[in-house]
Formats: sequence, C-alpha cells, structure tokens
Amino acid sequence: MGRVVIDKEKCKGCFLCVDVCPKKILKKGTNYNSKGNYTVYVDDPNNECFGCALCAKRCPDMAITEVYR
Amino acid sequence: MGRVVIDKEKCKGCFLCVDVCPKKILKKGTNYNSKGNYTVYVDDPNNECFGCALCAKRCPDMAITEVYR
Amino acid sequence: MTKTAEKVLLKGNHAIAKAAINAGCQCYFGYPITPQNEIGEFLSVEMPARGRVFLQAESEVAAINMLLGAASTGTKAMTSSSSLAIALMQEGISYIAADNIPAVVVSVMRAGPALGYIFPSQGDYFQTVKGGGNGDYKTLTLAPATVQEMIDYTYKAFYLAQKYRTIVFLLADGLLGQMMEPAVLYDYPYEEIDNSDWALDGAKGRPGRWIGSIHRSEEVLEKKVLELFKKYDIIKQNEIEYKTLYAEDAEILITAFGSVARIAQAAVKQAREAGLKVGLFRPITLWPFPEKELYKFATGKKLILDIEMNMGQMLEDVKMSVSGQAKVEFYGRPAGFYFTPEELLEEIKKQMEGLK
Amino acid sequence: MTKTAEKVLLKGNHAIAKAAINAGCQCYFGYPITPQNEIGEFLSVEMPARGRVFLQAESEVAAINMLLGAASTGTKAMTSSSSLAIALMQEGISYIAADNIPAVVVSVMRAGPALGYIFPSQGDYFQTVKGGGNGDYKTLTLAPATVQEMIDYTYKAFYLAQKYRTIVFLLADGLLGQMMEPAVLYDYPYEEIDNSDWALDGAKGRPGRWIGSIHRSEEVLEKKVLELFKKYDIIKQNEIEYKTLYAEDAEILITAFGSVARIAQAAVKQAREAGLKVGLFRPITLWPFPEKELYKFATGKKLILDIEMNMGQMLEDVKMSVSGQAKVEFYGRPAGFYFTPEELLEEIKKQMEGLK
Amino acid sequence: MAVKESSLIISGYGGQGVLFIGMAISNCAMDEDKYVTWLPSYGAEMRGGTANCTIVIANEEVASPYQQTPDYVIALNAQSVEKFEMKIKPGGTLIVNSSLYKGHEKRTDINYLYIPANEIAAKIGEIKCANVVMLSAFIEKTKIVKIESLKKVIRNIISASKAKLLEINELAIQKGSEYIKLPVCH
Amino acid sequence: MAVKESSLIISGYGGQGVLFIGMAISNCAMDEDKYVTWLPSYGAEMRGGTANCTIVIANEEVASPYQQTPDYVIALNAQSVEKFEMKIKPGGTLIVNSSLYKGHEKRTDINYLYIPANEIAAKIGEIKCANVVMLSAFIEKTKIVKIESLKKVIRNIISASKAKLLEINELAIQKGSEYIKLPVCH
Amino acid sequence: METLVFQKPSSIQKDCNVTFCPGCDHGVAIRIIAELLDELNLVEKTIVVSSIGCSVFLNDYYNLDIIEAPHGRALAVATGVKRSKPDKFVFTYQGDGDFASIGLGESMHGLSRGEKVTAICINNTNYGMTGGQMAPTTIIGQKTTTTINGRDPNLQGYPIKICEMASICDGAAFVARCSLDSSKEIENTKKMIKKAFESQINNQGASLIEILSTCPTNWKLSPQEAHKRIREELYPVFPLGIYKDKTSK
Amino acid sequence: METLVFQKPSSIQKDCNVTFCPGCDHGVAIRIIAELLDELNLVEKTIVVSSIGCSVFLNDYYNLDIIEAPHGRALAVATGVKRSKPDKFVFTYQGDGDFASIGLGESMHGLSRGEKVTAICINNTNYGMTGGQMAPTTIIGQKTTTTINGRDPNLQGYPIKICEMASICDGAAFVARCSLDSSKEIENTKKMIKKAFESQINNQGASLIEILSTCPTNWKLSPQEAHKRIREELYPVFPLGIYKDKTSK
Ligand SMILES: Cc1ncc(C[n+]2csc(CCOP(=O)(O)OP(=O)(O)O)c2C)c(N)n1
Ligand SMILES: Cc1ncc(C[n+]2csc(CCOP(=O)(O)OP(=O)(O)O)c2C)c(N)n1
Ligand code: SF4
Ligand code: SF4
Ligand code: SF4
Ligand code: SF4
Ligand code: SF4
Ligand code: SF4
Ligand SMILES: [Mg+2]
Ligand SMILES: [Mg+2]
Repeated sequence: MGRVVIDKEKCKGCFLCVDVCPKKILKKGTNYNSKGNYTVYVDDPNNECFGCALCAKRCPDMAITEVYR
Repeated sequence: MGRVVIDKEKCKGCFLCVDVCPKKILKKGTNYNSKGNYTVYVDDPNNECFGCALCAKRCPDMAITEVYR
Repeated sequence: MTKTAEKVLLKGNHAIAKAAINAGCQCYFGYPITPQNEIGEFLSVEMPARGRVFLQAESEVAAINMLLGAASTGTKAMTSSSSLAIALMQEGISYIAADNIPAVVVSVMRAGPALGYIFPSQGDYFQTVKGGGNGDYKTLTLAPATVQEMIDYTYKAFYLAQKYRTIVFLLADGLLGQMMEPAVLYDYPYEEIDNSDWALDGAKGRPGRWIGSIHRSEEVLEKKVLELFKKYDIIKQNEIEYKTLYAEDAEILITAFGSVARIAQAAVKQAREAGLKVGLFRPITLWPFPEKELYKFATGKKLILDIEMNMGQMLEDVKMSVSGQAKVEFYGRPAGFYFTPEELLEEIKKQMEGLK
Repeated sequence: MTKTAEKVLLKGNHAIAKAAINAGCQCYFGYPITPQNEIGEFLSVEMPARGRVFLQAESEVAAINMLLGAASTGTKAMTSSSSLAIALMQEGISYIAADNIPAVVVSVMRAGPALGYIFPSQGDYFQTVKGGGNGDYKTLTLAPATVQEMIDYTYKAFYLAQKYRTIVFLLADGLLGQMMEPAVLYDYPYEEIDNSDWALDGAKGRPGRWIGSIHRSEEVLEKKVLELFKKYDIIKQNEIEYKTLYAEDAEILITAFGSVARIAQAAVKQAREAGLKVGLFRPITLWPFPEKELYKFATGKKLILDIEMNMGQMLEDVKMSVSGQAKVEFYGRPAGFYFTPEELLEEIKKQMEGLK
Repeated sequence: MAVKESSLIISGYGGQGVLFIGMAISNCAMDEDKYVTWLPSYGAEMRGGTANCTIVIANEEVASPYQQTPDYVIALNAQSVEKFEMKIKPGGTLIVNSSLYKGHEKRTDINYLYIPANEIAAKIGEIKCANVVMLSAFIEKTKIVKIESLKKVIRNIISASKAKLLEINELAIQKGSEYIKLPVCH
Repeated sequence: MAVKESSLIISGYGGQGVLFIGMAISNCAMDEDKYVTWLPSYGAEMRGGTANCTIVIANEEVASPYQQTPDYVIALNAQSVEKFEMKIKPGGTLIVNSSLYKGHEKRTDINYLYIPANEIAAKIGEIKCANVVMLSAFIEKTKIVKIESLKKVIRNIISASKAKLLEINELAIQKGSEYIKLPVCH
Repeated sequence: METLVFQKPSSIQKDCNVTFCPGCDHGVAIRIIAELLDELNLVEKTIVVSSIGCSVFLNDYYNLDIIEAPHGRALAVATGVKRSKPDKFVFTYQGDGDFASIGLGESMHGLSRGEKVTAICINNTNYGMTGGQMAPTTIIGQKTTTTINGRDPNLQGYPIKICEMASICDGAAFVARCSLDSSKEIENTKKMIKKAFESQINNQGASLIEILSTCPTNWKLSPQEAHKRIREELYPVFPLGIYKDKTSK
Repeated sequence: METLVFQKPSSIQKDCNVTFCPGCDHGVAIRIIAELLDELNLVEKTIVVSSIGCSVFLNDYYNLDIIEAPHGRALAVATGVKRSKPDKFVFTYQGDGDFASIGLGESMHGLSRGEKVTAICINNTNYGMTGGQMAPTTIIGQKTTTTINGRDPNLQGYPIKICEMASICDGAAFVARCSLDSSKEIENTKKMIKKAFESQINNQGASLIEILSTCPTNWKLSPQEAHKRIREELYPVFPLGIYKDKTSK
C-alpha cells in the first residue's frame, strides 16, 4: 500500500518514472502544465503502488515530492 | 691512442669528466680561467687516452670540444 | 575594395568566420563560450573541409598559446572568445605583442564582471584597449558596428596584423555576434605580406631564428620596447579610423563605438529631425584612439556626451582627448539593456536643458 | 598609528610578509616568480609556525582562485606575484571584485612586456588600475615608495579590503621588493571588521548564502553592477590619498608614483636648491586616482611633467585629470633603468627651456 | 526622408520554427532592398524551451536590432503571449496563434489578430507549417513585405529536392494569407 | 640642509660575503640615524657566480637605491674591478682586493685603494673574513660611518653562541682599519 | 497508517525549481548529494563549490553556503575554502569540461595535494551549457557541434579518462566512476559518494566521484535513449568501478 | 692518423656559452638532443619550443628556429606550431615545474590529443631558475626554499608522477623516464629520446621523455653528490623505464 505525491508544475514529462515503476501505474499524460510540459499522472485503480519510491528516486526534477507507504 | 681538446674558457670545474675517465688522466686544476672558474687539465704522460669520449659526453658545458682517436 | 558578391542575410558570428576563411586564415584555435560559439562551430566544419586547421583547445590559455605557436610560423591564425575568457589570455597577448607576432583575436563581449551573463555589453573596452597583460604594449583594436563591418574589419584585422606584425583585436559584442543583417561577402581585398624574413620554418640554409621576449640586459630590453613603440607610432600615423555624422556644426557631440554607435546614429538623426544640433563621433580604431581628431571636433562644442553599454570606459579616452575643450558627460548602462534611439534622444534633451 | 617598535633594516618583500602576518593574514597562496620570491619563502616558514596557511599553488591561476575560496569564508588572505603572472589572475580578479570579496593582491612589478626580465619597472599600471579582467569593476590600488610604506600600506590594504569587501592591490616593484631600508614594524593599527553577515561558514541556523556572479536577468545584473559602483563612489570619497611637495607655488609640477616618486622627490629638492620652482604630486591611491586634487594643483601651472618607469601609463590618468589646465609632458624609460635625480633635473631644465 | 522602422518579435516554443520564419521575413525585406536585422534569443535562455527572435525592418540602417517594445509580436504559443503582450508599443499588434491560446485581451491600446494556425496547418496536412501560416497572415495583414517575396524566399530556402515540403509550405502561405483576406477574421 | 648622499657598490663572487658586509654597513648607518638603502643584484643574474649590492647613505631619505655611477666601489675580486671601474663617479674611489687583482689602473679621475684582504684575512686564520677586512678599511678610510658602529653591528649579528666567529671578525675589523692607518698604504 | 518513505532532503530549497532540461540526470545527482548531507549530518557545516556549466545555478536548488568557482577552478577554490576552514565539509560539483578540460591542472593538483575535499564530476561527454560542443570526454566517433562527423582521434585526439588519471594522484583517497542510467546505478552512485564523503570526514585525503550522466538535449536523444547510450556506448570506454580506495588502509 | 670521434653537434651555436651552473645536467640534455638532430637529419626542419625555467636561454645554445613559450604552455605552443606546419619537426624543452605544475593541463591535453610533437621534460625536483622552491616533483622530505623542513605530504601533498600520468593519455605514443646520472644513463637517455623523435617522424602520436637531472646549486650538493642523490633518492620514487610504447604496434 503506497502513495506518491506529484507536483505537476515541476514535472517535465521526461517519463523516466514511468519506466521504473514496477507496477506500471505511472502514465504519460497528454496535458500541458503551465510551463508547457506534458506531465505524468498516476493511474492506480487497484492500489497497487507499494511505495517503493523508485519513481521518486529516478525523477530528475524532484517532481515526485513525497512517497508514502 | 686518443686526444681531447678542452676549451678551458668554457670549463666550469665541475670535474664530472674527471670521474668518468677510465684512464684517470683528467685532473682537477687549481688555476682560474678568466671567468673565475677552476678548470680541468689533461695529465697524460703515457698517452693513455684512447678517445673513448666518455669525458666529452659527460661534460655539461661542451668544454671538451673534440675527441680524436 | 571590390564588392562583387551578392548581399546575403548573415549572422555576425558567421560573417567573422566566413571573412576569416576568405582572408586566408589557416588555423583557428578556440574554446567554447557564448555568445560567440557560432564562430568555432562554423569553422569546425569549414576549416577541415579546406584542409585547414580547426582545433578546439582545452582552455583559453591553451588557445592563445596555440595561436602564438601557429602565428610564429608566419601562418595566418586567429582565436575568438568572450570577456572572462579573454581575461585568461592576457599573458599570452602580452607575449604575442612583445614577440611582434601577427595574430587576430576576436572578442565578442558579454556582460560582466566575472561570469555575469551572456547579454551583450561593452564592458571590455579597458580589457582590450588598455591591456591587462604586463608591460608596455598596445593592441590594435577595431570596433565594427554592423554585420557588413564584421566582414570589413575581419579582413582589415588580418591585413593589419600581417602588415605590422602585431596583435589585432576585433571587438564586437553579443548583439553584433548574434544578429543577422544583409551583408556582402566580397573577396579579401588586401595584398599578402611576405613574412619569409622572420617566420619560423626550420632554419634551412640560414641561421636559426629566435622568437622570444626575455632579454637579460637593460639595454637590449629597453631597445626592444622602444622599437615596439616606434611601430606603434607608425600605426598611429597610418591607421586611425573613425566616422562622424553632423559633427561639424553640432552643439552636442555624441561619442559611441560599436553596436551602440548605430543606435546613437539613429538618435542623432532623430535629433536633427527635431531640429536639435546633435552630431556623432564614432571611433572605429579604439587603439589607436582618434585622439587628435576628437580634440578637433570637440573644440567649441557645448557638450560631449559619451554613450556606452558599460559604466564609462571609453569615456576616459574621450576625456583625455577632449582635454578640457568641452564639458564631457556620460550615459551608460552596464548589463544587456540596449538603449533605444528614443531613450538617447531623451537623454540628449535632458542634457541640453542642463546646458541652459 | 602607534609606532612602538624599533627601527630595523628590512627588505621590502620581507616588510610586506611581516606586515601581512601582523595584519592577521591567515592564508597565503602564491607561485614563485622573481622579484617577489622572498614573500612566499618567508611566509612558508612563518605561517605554519603560527598555525596559519602557506600554500604554494600549482600556478597563479590556481593561486588567485584559492584566494577567492579562502577569502569567501571571511578569512584574511592574500597572494603575491609579478607582472606576467598577475596577467594570469585577471579572470579571478574580476570574480573577486564582482563577488565583493575582500582580498589582498601584492604585485611586485618587473620589466615587460611578456617575460621581459626581472628588472624593476612600472609597466603594470594599466594592468593593475585599468583592469584586464572583464566587465565593469575597479581595483583599489596602493603604491608605496619606501620600505616603511610597504608596511603601512600592507596594513591599509588588509583594512580597506575588509572594510569595503573589495580587492586591494599593493603595487610595488622589484626595487622596492629587493631593497633594504630602516623601517618600523609597528602593530596592525586598524579595527577588525565583522564579516559574519556575509561570509560562508556552513549555513548553521540560517539560510544558505550564495556568493556568485551569474545573474540571469538584465535587471538583477544591472543592479549588482550599479551597487558595485555605489561602493566605488564611497571609496572615491573616502580613500583618495596623495602627497605633494612644493606643489602650491611650483611652475612645473612633476607627477610620479611608487619608487619613481622618491627619485622625483630628490630631483624636486635639487631643483629648488637650484632656484627652480618645481613641485611634486604623488598619487598614492592609483585607483581611486586623485583626479580632482591633481586638477586643482595643475591649474595655473606651466607644465605637468609625468615621470614613470614605463612608456606612459599613469600619464593617461594625469592627462585626464589635468583636463587641459596645463601642458602635460612625459619622461620615462621602460626597462630597468632607474633615473637619477640629476637626470630628472636635466629633463626639468630642458622642459623649462622649451617653455620659453 | 524620415526614418521608418517596424519591429517584430516572433516567439514560440523550440521546434515551432520561430527562428526560421524570422529569417524568412528578413530575407524578404532584404530582397526588397530594405534594411533589416534579425536577432535571436540565445544561449542558456533557450533551454527553457522557448525561443524568440526580433526583426527590425527599416528604410535606413537599423538603429538597434534589440527592441524592448516592438510594434508587432507573433506569438506562436500561450507562453509567448504572456511574455510579450504587455511589451508591445501602443498602437501595435499582437498576432496570436489562437489554436494554442484562449486567454483574454489585457490591453485596449493594441490590436489583436487571431489566427488558428495549428488548425489551418493541420488541415493542409502538416502541423509544422503553423509558423508559415502565422507569418503569411502577418504579412498579408501588414504588407511590411510582399507575400510574393515570401514565396520566392521559401522557394530558395527549400531546395528543389524537397519538392513535397516546398509544396506544403506554399500551401501554408496561401492559407495564411487567405485567412486574412476572409472578411470574418477582421 | 643640502642633501648629502654617498653611494657604494660592493661586489665579489658568490661566497665572499658581499651582501653580508653590505648589510653590516647599512646597519651602521641606521644605528647612526642616517638614511640608508641596500639593494642587491638578484635573481638569475646571481647565477653567473658574482654578486653585488648597492648601498646609499644620506642625510635625507635616499632618492634612489639604484646607482649606476657610485661614489665608491669595493671590489672583492678581479671581475668586479672590471665590471665597475669605469662606472665610478669622477672623484670617487675604487677599493680593490689586491690579493686577487693585479691589473692596471684605467682611470686618472678616481682614487684607488689597495687592500691585500685575502692575505690579511689569511694571517688571522680565516680567509672568509676578507670581506670584513675590506669593509673596515673602507670605513676607516672614508669615515662614512664609525668603525665603532661596525663593531657593535657585528656583535649584534653574530650571536653570542658563536664566540669564536665573533672574535675573528673583530680581529678582521681591527686589521682592516689598522691597514688603512699604516702610512704605507696611502 | 501511512509512513513517509521519501521526501525532499532538507538542504533542497523550499520551492526548488529544477531548470535542467527534461530528463537530464544532473537533477538526480543533486538530489542524492542532498540526501547524503542529511544522512551524514553535514548540512550545517557544508560549503559547496559550484562550477561553470549546466550546474552553475546550484543555488537555485541548495539551501547551503555556496561559492561559484570560475570555469575549471573549482578544486582551487575548494582548496582555499578548506584550508581556511578545515572543520567544514567541502565538495565541488563540476561538469566534465570544467573538471577535465580547462580545469585539468587544478583538478589533478588538488587530488595530488590530497586536499580534504570531494569532487563530484558529472560526465555527460559534452559541453552541455554552451550548446553541446566536444568535451575532453567526448568519445571517438561521437558527434557534437564541433565534431559534426564524429570525434576523429587524428584531428581531435583521444578522450581524457578522468578516474584513470586521478587514480595516479597519490593524494587521492577515494576515486570511483559510477552512472545514473538505472535505479540500481543511482543506488550505487549514492553509495560511492557516501564513501567519498566519509573519506573527507575522516581526513584521509581527496576524493573524486565521476558520474556518467545524460545530456538528452545535446545528444539529441530521449531521456530513455540517453540512458541506453550510457550503457552501450560509454560503459566500454569509461568502465564503472572503484579506481582507488585508500580509505580502509 | 687521428680520427675525430667527438665534436660539437652542428646545431650548437658556434661560440656557445653554456650558462647553467657548474655541473648542471641541463647542458648534457641539450647536447644529446643536438646530436640526435644531426643523426636523424632534422636540423633544417626543426622548430624548438623553449620554456620558462633555467632552460629559457636555449637560443644561446641552439642555432635552430626557436619559439619561447610562456611558462607552462610549451605543449600548447608546440601544438600551434605543428598544426600550422605539419611537415616540421617540433620538440619542447621544459622543466618539471613548467611541464607538470603550471603546465599540467597543457601537457596532458597535448599528449591526449596525440599531437605529433616530442616533449622533453627536465625533472630536477625543484624550481631551479627562481631559486629552488618546491616543484610538483619535489619528493617527500626534500628541503627546498618553500619547504625548509622537507616536503610534508600533509601540508604540501604528494609529488606528481609525470610519466605515470602521461601514460594514461591515449594519444601518447612513447613515454619514458631516464636519467643523466652516469655515462650509461646518458647513453640510454639518448636512445630514449631517439625513439621519441622517431615516433614523431612516423606520425605515431605524442611523445614524452622525462629526464631526471641535477640542480647542484639549489640542492646544495656537488655535481657528484647530486648524481648520487638521483640514484639513491629519486630512483625509488621515479623509477626509470619505458612507460608507454605504441611505436611498434
Ligand atoms: C573561462 C571560461 N571559458 C568558457 C566559458 C563558457 N562555458 C560555460 S559552461 C562551459 C562548458 C560546460 O561544460 P561542462 O563542464 O562539461 O558542464 P555541462 O554543462 O556539460 O554540465 C563553457 C565552456 C566560461 N564560462 N568561462
Ligand atoms: C606565469 C609565470 N609564473 C612564474 C614565473 C617564474 N618562473 C620562472 S622559471 C620558474 C620555474 C622553473 O622551474 P622548472 O620548470 O622546474 O625549470 P628549472 O629552472 O628547474 O629547470 C618560474 C616559476 C614565470 N616566468 N611566469
Ligand atoms: S520523472 Fe519526474 S519529471 Fe519525469 S515524468 Fe516522472 S515526475 Fe515528471
Ligand atoms: S512508489 Fe513504486 S510503485 Fe509507487 S508509483 Fe512509485 S515506482 Fe510505482
Ligand atoms: S666536465 Fe666539462 S666543465 Fe666539468 S670539469 Fe670537465 S671539462 Fe670542465
Ligand atoms: S677520451 Fe676517454 S680516455 Fe680520453 S680523456 Fe676522455 S675519458 Fe679519458
Ligand atoms: S544541456 Fe544537457 S546537461 Fe545541460 S541541462 Fe540540458 S540536458 Fe542537462
Ligand atoms: S639553478 Fe639548478 S637547474 Fe638551474 S642552471 Fe643552476 S644547477 Fe642547473
Ligand atoms: Mg559536460
Ligand atoms: Mg625544475
């Protein structure tokens, strides 16, 4: 049981987090944030996230600001 | 049978040549040249020099200008 | 000068690079720095394509010394850089000057001091014209104001370098380097200078030559410096260049160089249209500075208004030249803010008020 | 200033080193170069003996940057060098200036340009006073003329550096560095300046501090430069220093700095003995140059005769200051030949002839 | 003859071809024997993802290629509108890519011209031509240079080998200028 | 008060203690509240094996520590004579270590003073004291400073621990000055 | 109940805005350093020496005392800082161009002198900030804006091997090369930096961590492709590993 | 009949006056280089790059084309010379301070780039010309005018190992350390320089010969004692030998 907090304004849409998530619950978004970047979003209907924080540790922009378990 | 030509004005009296001569025929002089340096001289009464040129190759001042054999 | 070729839209940095190629520059050494990277990037393609040398040095210190080495063989060579990185070249520049080696250094100024930023600026007038290397030497300095002049004065820089066996600076700024403007890239118009009497090429059939600056006797060293300055006197006599606009009958004479001169020129025109007697004196050779010429034009004026993109650097040469013949005022901003002609016109009007 | 200690025969370079120690200099970084090696050699023994830092850098580029690092922590620190090696420090100097870091640089001039030789010279006035680093900045410059003044102005250099958070040059030459003269090594007479509001010491219980020169916005960068120049204005108001001798009623006013000033002083005395109305104006702060003061003294004079051990460098500041109020002539030799008072007297007489 | 100078800033995100159309209109001006300068934003500034260039066209040598208060701004994306809307000279015009900006007009002393450039470009099958659409519309509107010049310039730039690309760009010019000619958009 | 300045160059080969006696006489002058400067030849120049220093003693601040035409030259070896003989001011004096120089006088407008310093020093058992012998003779001859000052200075420089060395130096001073007092050497 | 297992390190600015290009590894390096400062309790005694390159804006990220070193001079500046304040913790953060091109002299001398500082060198095999020119670390065949046909050893010579050269320096206590191309390597990089930091804390000498890092913008690759390039093209030329370790001795 | 078995090489100045101190090995290095120029028939195509140090007056000895490089920049100057005149033969003659202290960056980069030039570095473990200060090569414990108690690694760090570092540079074709302390080593040094020169002639890359050499004046030793010091104190720290040889490949 985990949860991630994403600051979309900081997300630059590199989608590196998408690749590392073992549960494949991070998805490439198609919306821009105010800076004109596509952003990532969480799609975790089954609560699969287990707070491994791999995504946060991969994110170069510190856009995944918190991970809970 | 050899012979060395020493330019005493160039000799600085380091006496490195004295040490390398296998025949020990180069001697430390006690006279100054015009630059105030003691100089080396040849003392070869028995014509022992055999022109090995070790002295000339050791001399840092190119003061032994020619060696004949 | 024959201008045979067509007008094309050219970027200032590319204009320099292309002109250098036309001028027969055989070797380029440089280290990346904004806002002049296009020069190196362009030459990294075009020089090898012509069997010439482009070499990215490990630093500006290395670049200026590579230039010293290449130019010492009589090869036309240049480097280009900017501001803080030119600072690192000062020792090498002093050597090139002392050694009477012809070499071209392109300086595309950015805003300082220190790292500052990549905005255009004119903050390196002192650095270029007054030196910063050690000892008594001078750097012939040409300050273009348009992309066309980037070509014209790159050519001239190579020519004067060879002619006087001296270091020549082409002093531009980020604005001139980055902008595009129509310009004509004509052929190199100057004669080639024979350098077989001094260049190093292996002492074949002649005694060895030594190019160096150390001289153990006061007599010899003094003689060398005096000879250097004799050369500088000849350069002063022959090579001073400047432009004026409405300078004769002006009441207020503006002094400005490089990119600021073109803005000043527009302001002067606007002023004239508004019926104000304003003129422009634009030094093109910053060293030798048109000291006597400015003195002449300044005499009798109500005011000399020096305008620079810095805190007042050429100002000192202006003051020295004017030598009390007129009041001298300064208007300048140091970091990337370009004046508008309107802003300058405002300032002119303000100054005119002040005169009453 | 309390001068409690005894007179001793002191070498100029040692005077600087000893004064630096008394002034509380905690870190010295330097690279060998004649004619200032005694400073480093002395400190290599005395600094570690006091638990302070002596470090021979791998180059002058490294030395100036070590100085930048050490001084950024609020530590009193200095480097010393000469001419061509100072040239290598120009980038670092621009950084120190831009960063408002207090630091002392001792420059013991030798003859240039380039390698030149180890003879004394004043060929680095431009290098020191006009910069050579990039952008708009100034270097407070003190020019001693005696071994005693090497002490006095080393103290002052440390004080002013701290007081204004600025780079201060002590500009000497091989003559002053190598000579011995009786001098009094009194205690450091200035107050200590608190630097806890800016120095880096690990952000303990406070937000982090950043010392840097990059500013990505024109607005911020311009503001920084304008602030720098506000500081420079205050320095100009407070710290200009100069000396005169018979300057009021002189017909000919000699200008000279550093070691040449002492010779000029003797020449002036001889001239007065010979009934000639000659005076001396000696700037001690080369930047800020005593511009207004010289203007005042120059006004009404028949001639200003500037004398330097170079091809005419301070000359430009003299001309600018005199601003047409009097004729300005120059007498100088570039490389190691020291004038005699008699020689100068000859020149003065010649100039007086010329005035008739 | 009085100096007549028009200044234009073209702005968008990297990849929208901002510098390209800037050079295109500069070339037009040159071909028409006008004085012209083109100045890009450069260096690390570009890393933000936006790019812009300033074009000044005049009947005498251009005073300053750098302009803080342009007569015209062509804004290819929303950020560009935000960056430049307030800087336009009173009486000037902001040309907006209305496909990417839906905001409100903040000024009353400038003109607004909306071009749904992305849609137009998409219609002709090449979204990348939105820039040329914008430029053509701007030229048609202001007549700063001739639309014929633009066609010639584009023809020169895009070499013969890329016939397809040329065709599409020519179409973009046509559509862009047509859009202006339509009564609806005025 | 008129400026009175005397200049002296002391020259010899490295190891003869040229700089040392230069400092000694400078200290004497200082102790007598005179103005004095001492300037060595320095740097790579020294590598040639010769060394020299220039001392200027005056009743006002010394103008220039550097002197091309000194009043006095103390030449400790032959090369020094050659180097400086022609540079001495007319009316000046060349003090020659006659143990090491046998040449002819080249000028008639200066005075020559010959001191067989090596021999004198050898006699007191320490050839290295030739320098002090020369200096003492010079001082005795010119009275530029007091011979008493020299004794004091030497005593201060050579620390107590080196009693033997001090003794021999004092002897050298005595012998040097005595030599001048002898009628023969004038 | 939820537990917080990941958060921003304490020395990262409150509203830190990372301005590197999307997917650039610089940001990861900056974060793990900050985490280590927390873990080793160094935050309040650290003085950072920033350098000139894409990392010049460190002060945008770190809430720490920072001094900006001129291009290439970070180890000289760090030397000055550490010698004047031996009780502080000092690290540099530099690009490969900064460290190994213009700064090679300062870098190798700093290591040879055994300055008690840690150098972090982000090796992205080009000059990122100035637009992707050749760096000393550009590998043979690599295309940059000044080697458009790929680096040719006959014209531009061979890449500098940073760790290999650094390990020759007797003053260096710990030298390692690592990478940020995968989660595993990020973990390992953090371990290596930790060892380097500890060697400084224990006064064992100088330390250097070279980090293979992406520059998607100038490599003209997606962040994902860029990581692949590190594994496929850079690993063979710049093998990962510990090049010197005097810490246990 | 007598045959001339030794004479001054042709490129030595007619009335050459060697101005090094008595017994200084600099003079020997200069002579054997001149001999090799004769042997390899290079005299009329050579451009020498002199440097700043006791060897600055090369033009007093050589009747060759010579350019004086600023302190430490010999390899940069040589690069300029060779790149502009690839058909000439170019060597530098530098001190250890020049090559490895202020010039370390230029030296290592010149080698890494594989410039077709030969660097001769005279390592006398101190700054001869300026009066015997510590050099980057000063060994631990050695007394100099700036390390009067002997070099202390805790204060002044460790000596730079020139050949060891140079051999890391992929552009270097031949790197060797030799000595002039005996007739045998003089012979060997000449052989090594010859190999280096040949590698340049064959366009194989950069070459470096480091020569352990005496400074009797500043070491305060007789020339004889100085040679002994090389054998006893320097050999262990700076082992002689070929450090890199790509010439046969
Ligand atoms: C003396 C000097 N020369 C050149 C520059 C221009 N410059 C800024 S960053 C940089 C290169 C940065 O490359 P690197 O160190 O590899 O860092 P990266 O941007 O790749 O992270 C250069 C050459 C400068 N600022 N100062
Ligand atoms: C930029 C610069 N810094 C310092 C000097 C002073 N300097 C002259 S020679 C020298 C050192 C020479 O040592 P090395 O290279 O080892 O040669 P050596 O004299 O020992 O043969 C130095 C520091 C200089 N000439 N230029
Ligand atoms: S790694 Fe970070 S910046 Fe990249 S997509 Fe994920 S949250 Fe956004
Ligand atoms: S914490 Fe782990 S599981 Fe949850 S989103 Fe991130 S990577 Fe996926
Ligand atoms: S080696 Fe040469 S200089 Fe030394 S003593 Fe022999 S001849 Fe004289
Ligand atoms: S040639 Fe040989 S034998 Fe003859 S003197 Fe020289 S060393 Fe002795
Ligand atoms: S240019 Fe390269 S190194 Fe710099 S921020 Fe962008 S991706 Fe990162
Ligand atoms: S100082 Fe040393 S290296 Fe220089 S010439 Fe004298 S002995 Fe040789
Ligand atoms: Mg990089
Ligand atoms: Mg050496």
